[in-house]
Amino acid sequence: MVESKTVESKTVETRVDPHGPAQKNEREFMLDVRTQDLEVNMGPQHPATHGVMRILVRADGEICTGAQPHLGYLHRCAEKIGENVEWLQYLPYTDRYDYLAAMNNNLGYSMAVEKLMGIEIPRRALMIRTLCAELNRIGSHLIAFGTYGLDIGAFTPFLYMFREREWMMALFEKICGARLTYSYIRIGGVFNDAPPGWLSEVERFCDTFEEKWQEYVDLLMVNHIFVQRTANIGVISKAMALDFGLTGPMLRASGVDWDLRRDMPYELYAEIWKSGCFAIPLGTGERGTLGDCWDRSYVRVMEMIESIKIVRWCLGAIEPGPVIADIPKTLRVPTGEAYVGIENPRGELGHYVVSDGGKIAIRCRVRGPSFTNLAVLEELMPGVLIADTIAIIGSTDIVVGETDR
Amino acid sequence: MDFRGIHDRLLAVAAPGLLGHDLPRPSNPADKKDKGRAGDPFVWVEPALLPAFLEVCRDDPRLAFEILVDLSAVDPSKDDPNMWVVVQLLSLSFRHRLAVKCTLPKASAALPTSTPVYRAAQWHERECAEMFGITFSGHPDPRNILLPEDWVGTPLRKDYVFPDEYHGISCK
Amino acid sequence: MGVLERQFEENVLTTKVDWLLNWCRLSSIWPMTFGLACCAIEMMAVGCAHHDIDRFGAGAFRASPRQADLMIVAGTVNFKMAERIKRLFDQMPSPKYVIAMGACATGGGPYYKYGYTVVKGVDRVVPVDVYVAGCPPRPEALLEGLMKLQEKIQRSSVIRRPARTA
Amino acid sequence: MTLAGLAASVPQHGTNAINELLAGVKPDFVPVWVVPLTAIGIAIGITLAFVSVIAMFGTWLERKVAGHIQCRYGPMRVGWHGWLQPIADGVKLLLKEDMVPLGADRVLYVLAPAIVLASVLAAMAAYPLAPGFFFADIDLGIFFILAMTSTTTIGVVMAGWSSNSKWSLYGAMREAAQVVAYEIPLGISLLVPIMVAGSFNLLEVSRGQTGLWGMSWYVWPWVNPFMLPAFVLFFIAILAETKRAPFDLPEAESELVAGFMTEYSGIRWSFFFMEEYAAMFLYSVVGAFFFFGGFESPLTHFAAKFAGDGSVLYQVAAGGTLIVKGFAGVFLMMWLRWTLPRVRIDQVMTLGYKYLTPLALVCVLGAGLWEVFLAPHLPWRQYLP
Repeated sequence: MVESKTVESKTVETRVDPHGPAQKNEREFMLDVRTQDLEVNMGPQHPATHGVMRILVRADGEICTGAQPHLGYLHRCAEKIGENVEWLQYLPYTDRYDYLAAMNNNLGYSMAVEKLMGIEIPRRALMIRTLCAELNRIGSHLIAFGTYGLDIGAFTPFLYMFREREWMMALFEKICGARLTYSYIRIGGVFNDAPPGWLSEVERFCDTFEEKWQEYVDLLMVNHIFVQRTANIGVISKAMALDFGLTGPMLRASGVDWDLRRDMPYELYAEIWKSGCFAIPLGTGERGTLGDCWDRSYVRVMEMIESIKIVRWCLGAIEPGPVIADIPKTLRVPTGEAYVGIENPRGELGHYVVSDGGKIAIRCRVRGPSFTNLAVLEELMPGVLIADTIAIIGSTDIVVGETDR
Repeated sequence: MDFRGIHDRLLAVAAPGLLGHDLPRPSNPADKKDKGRAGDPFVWVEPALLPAFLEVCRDDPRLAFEILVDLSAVDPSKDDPNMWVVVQLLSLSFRHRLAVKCTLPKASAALPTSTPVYRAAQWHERECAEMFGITFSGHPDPRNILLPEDWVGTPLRKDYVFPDEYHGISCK
Repeated sequence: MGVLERQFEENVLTTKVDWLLNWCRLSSIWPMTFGLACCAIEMMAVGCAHHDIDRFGAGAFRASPRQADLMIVAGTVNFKMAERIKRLFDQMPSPKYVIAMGACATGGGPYYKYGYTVVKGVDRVVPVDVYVAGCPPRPEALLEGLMKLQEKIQRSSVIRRPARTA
Repeated sequence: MTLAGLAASVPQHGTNAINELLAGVKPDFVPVWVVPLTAIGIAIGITLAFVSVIAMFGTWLERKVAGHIQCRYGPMRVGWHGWLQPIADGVKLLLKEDMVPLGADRVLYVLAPAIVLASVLAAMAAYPLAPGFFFADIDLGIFFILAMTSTTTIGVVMAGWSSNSKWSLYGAMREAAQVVAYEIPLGISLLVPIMVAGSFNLLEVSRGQTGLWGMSWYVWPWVNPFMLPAFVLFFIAILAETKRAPFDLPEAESELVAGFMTEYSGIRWSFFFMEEYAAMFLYSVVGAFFFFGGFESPLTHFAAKFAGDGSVLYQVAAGGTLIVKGFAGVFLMMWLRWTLPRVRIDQVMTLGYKYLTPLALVCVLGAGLWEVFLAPHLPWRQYLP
């Protein structure tokens, strides 16, 4: 008898009330006014969903009472294709799932295959790979931060960031001939050596970028309205971040000091970290709560400047040599399976490849960071305003090509 | 901790469902057919006890796998009657990884959901379910995630037949 | 235009009026903010400082299909999205135009063979005016696609009766 | 009252250039009441044309300002620096398919843009083009303008509700909440210059600022130190009233697609942005009248001095001055739009009710005390307007 009573009171207590205890009296007072939650479809065609994603928002007036992301509007069967084309042929597809950071994707896939094959990569190739991956991280964060400004309503910083990104893409174009989908980092090294004068142009880009970076910080990052819109919104606690398996800037913004580049170093990052040239920015909660939307953008913005430092280190340490290991045209990858996770701009990009010794993979699983990071939306949405849902979606910085693959 | 250490610890805490482990090995020069195995080591786990196993991995202070990085499945070949479910775990405190593998019969692929242990598993399991036709019993939200609700077939199985048309749009 | 549309014989006056109306249409093609995949990033680049599609009067990206003239299908179309694209196209008021940007929208692109959910070309769902090649096309290519569309609009007849074809 | 009587009773007050002109050329066989009616017709025509030109120039300016702020050019291909762009846009919108969504309330849907445009056209009636060229010299001119522009809200809410779209409904509700909140500080902050001028009449307010070679504007701190804060409050309030960033919540593109006009297309939709640019201009003009001297500038001063008060040169100089001041305000609003992020609805409400309204009241109180107790004893009082 007593037991059942406790259970009952417990259920009453844990009943989710999105309006909080403060407005309870008001709600009770208005019990005779019957209201109905509004279900609003945000997407698939919506300016703030960063591509084709649909979020079914339940709203009580301006207050969101729940949200349910619907994915799959850009499902392009990347994993099935991985099981049907040859190892090298799959490389262009890796460009296309996270199209903002194609270099990093190339790198992740190449490293997974190299791990199975046990190839030794020439040092110059490692340098160029690290350099390109970091440059692309800057480009990706530029878009992430720029479109975030767009979501908040600031149109112009986005165009300023695209101006620098355009230069960055021109740099990539010079080295590999493509602006967006590079396929430059190959299994065994990189496709070709940097053209003459390229490295000094990268240096010039770094100089200019550092100047412009300050401009973005002044224009948007510390803008009062921007801070008001993003601070204390969509707070992800440490425990929640770990439970949802968040990685990358989302995790670091919650105060978890974890970066694969330092903690499980690959390529040359162990050496770079030892040289002490870069730091891992963490969320500080200085404008609001630890792990809010502002912290997430802050981590991204700070990472840009850290990436510049890594690029500069590479420029200083690069030495002549071969850029690709001697690999056959048709790869036969030894039997086995390997998982390689690298630090993508959005988090841990994992490639899990299984080979049976043939020309074609058995399984080519891609663990996209956006996919996992997005799952946290359902948890963050209830109780915020409609405008905040936009701020939260933007702060997760998803690339739909990667969530849907 | 390296894989050997993790495995010893798993044995020491008598992790439920632990069946064995698999290490990469060089090819055997005596036997031409044995080409060895490259890549990562992993542990085999009883599918029905996977959530319990993951819980031990997460809560044991010496293992402390805080993050479930990935959960997916592999259909090794058309002729194989079994497929695998592979879980990648990551420990931030100890900077180590662990791959966990279960074997499921293709005919009745079902295992309990790991969502109560790691929330991260929820979407990965949904994807796994629609792509491989695996039933995750007890899953809180067992809808399709990437494919349309009325999609026929499980695309990532090796015997998948590509559709001819969908809602009147030809696929040829 | 209703009652006036395509009602008049071809003569000096009607061709001049047609030229003027077509000029207005082609000088103000407002695209829809509608990015699907990788090509959407290049579409953004077209709108941004370096390439600036606004120079051609086509820079007013509208989020609502009701206010847009041009749908740039920038990226891979899959079956789940195809029905939405059809609906968005239906929501646009005519005259409306479609540019299929990139290999995927043109014909499935790299996903043609093994992409089980990929629509092999957006022209299976909506009529396409201009195809832009590339994967993804460079911003200049999209600008050229826009100019091709302008040429096409210039050839259309508004109040003239269209020339009889054999 | 008969129609003739009604019409004859209209131009009772003030002088109207059109009316006078028509009365001068009227043949004898034409009845008297035709003159005011014709004058009204011509005035409506001029207002419509004026609003259209303002809106066209506004859209062009917006795209050019946006372009140049964003390191690009904006429209370049049609005409010199794309000056024909608004004409192309307008004709294109006119030629678009006329579309009423299924499920929309047809009557309200069609009526809403008309109401929105009509409200700003009506408000334009009180806008004097030049000191001697106006449609209605209304004593409570500023009251009339504020009342008429507030009517826009009704049209916007109608548009949002009748579209039968959830985004539109959100936009409409936000507009209603926002306008109600900002009407108060707008009106109250205008009381400060009204108190100094002692008149609601736009022409009289302008006439009050003629000193110092046309530079004796109310906004200067030596006139009344509360004037500048009042102007800042006024400017923030008109940003919210005209739905301009950072207060563009009713049409917040990244949130509500296009807000209350999501479902509108073609010429109906163009009514909304015609209203937007006309209202921007009109509010800027109101600001110019009450804070920045209205028609008065050194240019007007010397035109009046050398060519005389009644001369065409003076009228053109005065009208031109006002238009320049108006567009200066419009430019400022555009500058802000392309610089600032958007605030949230609760922040809009907080700002309006918690900060702007009390601050406006403080300004009025302070300005009143200054006018009553300090202004008569100021050493520079003979230079005050």
